[in-house]
Amino acid sequence: MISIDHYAYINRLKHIHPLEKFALSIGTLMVCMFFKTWLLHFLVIAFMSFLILVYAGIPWKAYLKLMLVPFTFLAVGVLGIALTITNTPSIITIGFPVGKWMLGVEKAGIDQALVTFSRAYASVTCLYFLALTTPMVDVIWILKQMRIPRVLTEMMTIIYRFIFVLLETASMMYLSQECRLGYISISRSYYSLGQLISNLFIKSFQRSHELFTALSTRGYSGDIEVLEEEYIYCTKNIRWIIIAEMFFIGLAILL
Amino acid sequence: MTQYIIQTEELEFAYPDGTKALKNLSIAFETGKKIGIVGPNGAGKTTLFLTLNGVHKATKGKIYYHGQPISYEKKELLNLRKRVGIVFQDPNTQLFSASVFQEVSFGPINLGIPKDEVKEKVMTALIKADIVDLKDRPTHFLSGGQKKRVSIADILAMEPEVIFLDEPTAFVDPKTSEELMIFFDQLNQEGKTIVLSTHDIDRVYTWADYVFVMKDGSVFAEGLPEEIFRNEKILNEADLQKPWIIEVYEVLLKGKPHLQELPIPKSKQELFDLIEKL
Amino acid sequence: MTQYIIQTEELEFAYPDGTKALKNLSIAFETGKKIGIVGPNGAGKTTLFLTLNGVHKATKGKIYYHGQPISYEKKELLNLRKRVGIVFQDPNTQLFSASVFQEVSFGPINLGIPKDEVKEKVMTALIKADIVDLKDRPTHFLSGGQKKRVSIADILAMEPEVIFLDEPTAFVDPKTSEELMIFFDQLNQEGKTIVLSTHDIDRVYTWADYVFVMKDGSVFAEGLPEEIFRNEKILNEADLQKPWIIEVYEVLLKGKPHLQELPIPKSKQELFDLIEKL
Amino acid sequence: MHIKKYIPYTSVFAFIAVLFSTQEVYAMHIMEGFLPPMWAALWFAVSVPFIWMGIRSIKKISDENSSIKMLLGLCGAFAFVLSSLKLPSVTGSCSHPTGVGLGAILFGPAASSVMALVVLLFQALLLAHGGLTTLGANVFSMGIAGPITSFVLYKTMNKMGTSKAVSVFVATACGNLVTYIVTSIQLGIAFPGEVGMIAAIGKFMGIFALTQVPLAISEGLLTVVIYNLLASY
Repeated sequence: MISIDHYAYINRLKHIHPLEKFALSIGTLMVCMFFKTWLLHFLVIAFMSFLILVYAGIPWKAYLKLMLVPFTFLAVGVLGIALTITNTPSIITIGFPVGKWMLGVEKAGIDQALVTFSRAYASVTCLYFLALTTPMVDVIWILKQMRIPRVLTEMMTIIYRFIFVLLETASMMYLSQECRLGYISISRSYYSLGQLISNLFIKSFQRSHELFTALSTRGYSGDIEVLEEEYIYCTKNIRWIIIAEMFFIGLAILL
Repeated sequence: MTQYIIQTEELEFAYPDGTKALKNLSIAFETGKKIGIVGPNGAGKTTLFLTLNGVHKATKGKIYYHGQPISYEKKELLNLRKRVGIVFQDPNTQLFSASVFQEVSFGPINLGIPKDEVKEKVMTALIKADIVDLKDRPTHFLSGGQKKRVSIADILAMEPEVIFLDEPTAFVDPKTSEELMIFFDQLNQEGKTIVLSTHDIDRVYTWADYVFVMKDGSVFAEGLPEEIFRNEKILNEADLQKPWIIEVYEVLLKGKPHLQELPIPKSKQELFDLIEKL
Repeated sequence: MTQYIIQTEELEFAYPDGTKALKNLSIAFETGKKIGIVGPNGAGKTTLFLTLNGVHKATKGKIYYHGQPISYEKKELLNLRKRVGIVFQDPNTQLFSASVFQEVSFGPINLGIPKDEVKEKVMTALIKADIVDLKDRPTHFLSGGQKKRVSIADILAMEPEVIFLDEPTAFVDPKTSEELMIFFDQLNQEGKTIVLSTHDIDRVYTWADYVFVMKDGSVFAEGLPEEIFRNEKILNEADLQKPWIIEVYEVLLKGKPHLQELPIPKSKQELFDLIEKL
Repeated sequence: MHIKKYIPYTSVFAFIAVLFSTQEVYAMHIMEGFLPPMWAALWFAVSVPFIWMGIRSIKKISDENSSIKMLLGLCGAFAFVLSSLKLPSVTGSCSHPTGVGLGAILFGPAASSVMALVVLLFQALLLAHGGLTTLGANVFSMGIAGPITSFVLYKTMNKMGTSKAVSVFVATACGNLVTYIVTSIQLGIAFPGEVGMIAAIGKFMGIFALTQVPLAISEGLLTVVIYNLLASY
């Protein structure tokens, strides 16, 4: 139902140690954040896309679709950085007058927009590498290793499981409303969606009660503790990750 | 000539992620009949219903309504959804209003008809579904069987010509199931075409005029119930059980081959009459 | 002497809002048997299970486990929950983790056993439920029948002596139901007492050693399946149908009263053998 | 003063940008890698105390009532599902409810911040909305500033005796607007350009106004519908 989640379980890198994937993804993300060279960003995009498409075996069509997801924000955001409106026309490189004002772009603005654009896209590929190869259960495991408060990981376990239960309920409700023409006009859409959401909320509330009862029958007494999977490190992978990161940092400093 | 209310030609439906839920599906429902659809979970029964009323848009193939191919224009779609009603398996996903009256009025109001008419349609639907006394009750306090009836009234209020019922007896106890099946018979006698998907082989054998077997998103077999449910090959390949009436009948046949000349018993009563004649 | 694993005396349970879900309920489950509980929706079957495992605290009456009255002390309660497992009707209310392995380990960990042992118990439970291959699949990818097996493994990992199954075949197709019933038989052969609530009269008649009929929060009748399901008065008052095996048998009896001397057929096969002997 | 003058001009350009985009507008999640590292870190630092307070309050409640974890878990899943529903906007395009106002009114701001953290993390990892480096900034705008505004407005208006529908509408719409203003501020101070911080903030506010003002109104209306239905339940 959620494509990223689906690929996280069927990709070819699923069985790699989650911390190895996490280190590669976050390490490269950090390098991208701290160095502003577009060439480096470009290399990261190529490297991560290569890993995702070739090693993990994610279909390129699906990957391309995902690359379009952040596009709206990026387009609007980058435009916002590049554009300048000013009454001192001297700083504008290209532009046109709007009344007494000048609207256009300036050199510094374009530079910053380009850097932000390439940094954001490079970072997104790093995020995708993690998200597309690492099932959420493993991500939660990583967070547990990082000793974040237990309440958070316990909540995450339940949230993750019930996202799918509630999504199914919500989509059935939506379909049944659509069968009865519930989304025929804007005003009826509001009414129908309002109905759907309030019912979904009530259902969530009931489900939480039922879940509590069900867990109680298995001896729940305040802590949601489970047995952790055991993962095996691969020294070869770790060596490659270190080499990749050194390469990117070295490149960034040289450029 | 046989009149078909809905027909499809090589219908295909794929979800956005590419999973094909219906493949090359050709099916035709005869007007005014009681039709059963059987097959394992995940065979595509629910998806088929949603595709036939236009909520899911077919990715390939054609759908005909009263012999006319349907396009996906807004007005036509609206009419299709009005004419082809779907009663969902779990009433809890269908019912969401505070009172039964409000609930049943949801469809007619969406059709944009005047209030008086809406009220009339709702009352007629409540009477037909025999739940007038529940009119002002909140939907979430009803029993499973009552909820089911409300969810059927929901659809009746829109005055459909075909009603698809998705496993209507899945969540209710046997007595309520029995009552519901009688109710579906009544609706059929009023001229509505009833299509029912179910796992209950014994009930569908007795009830249906015609049976489709679905498997992996397409029609695997079709025919009269007494043909389909005596065909070992079909039953095996579609993981279906044999109705017990047929099982008993076939055991009887073994001992008394002359029974073959009499018609196959279609109901419990017919079977028992046969046994008593022995 | 008959050994009872769980017994109750005039049990009563009322919800905080005052609704009495169980009234004056006395029931006794014989150790090692296959027990069926039938009755309409809302008769209190689920509430009974939750009361017997101590999640609902009885408002009146007594519960005995292996003849010992249970108190609601924390330690004893935990032990009771270990010994008395409940498999819920809808796996979606029971499964809380996306990982099958973590899910099944929840119960044993709550018992405070060392991690190594927990792992062993989880693996044994997965093997018994025949779902080892699902270990690395997320819960939301599983089919209804697979989820059901996971929810049973959940309970098996705690090594209970009694397993309550709440309408285990309600959400699954006939083939999966059949497989589940065979699985319950295996569990019983390993020495577990199995208590199963169901609407499927035909299956429970063949499967159960002993049957309780519940109605309005108390035990309305109990006995051997062949007694209960031949008693017209009980069946009528509890809105139950007669198993078809018995129906056919009784019709046969009418014509050939001498059959009365033979034992009542308990399975399809026994019935067919009887017919062939005619 | 002159911030106002930026708004109409920049809106035109935002409109063009929106026309070009094929995807639906996902509220105001700042995408992965968009904020410079300094600012990304700063917003983490600002959000941490609120999250810490939220976690403490949840722990306290769950010690008394062990079913609260299940309730919060289900509500978190609900919030995630909520944001995946399509809300027909007044302008005809589609957006997605944020649940900022609804969450604040139902659970109060403390639990909302923790819930927002987890839900935003899921949105980043499962839907690629928002990101890991921008999590701090997004939590601050959507999980702290927005809900606190909604909550305070809702409580004050209740005390003043304003009708429920009006207070729910105002609280939700303002909560949404504050979320959008805070995001604009976060972007403006990170990218001041030549024109200076204040002007840059105005510029971003102008650019996002087109999508966010209708969304705030839509969600306000929707939340009133939901509130009424829940109240009648």
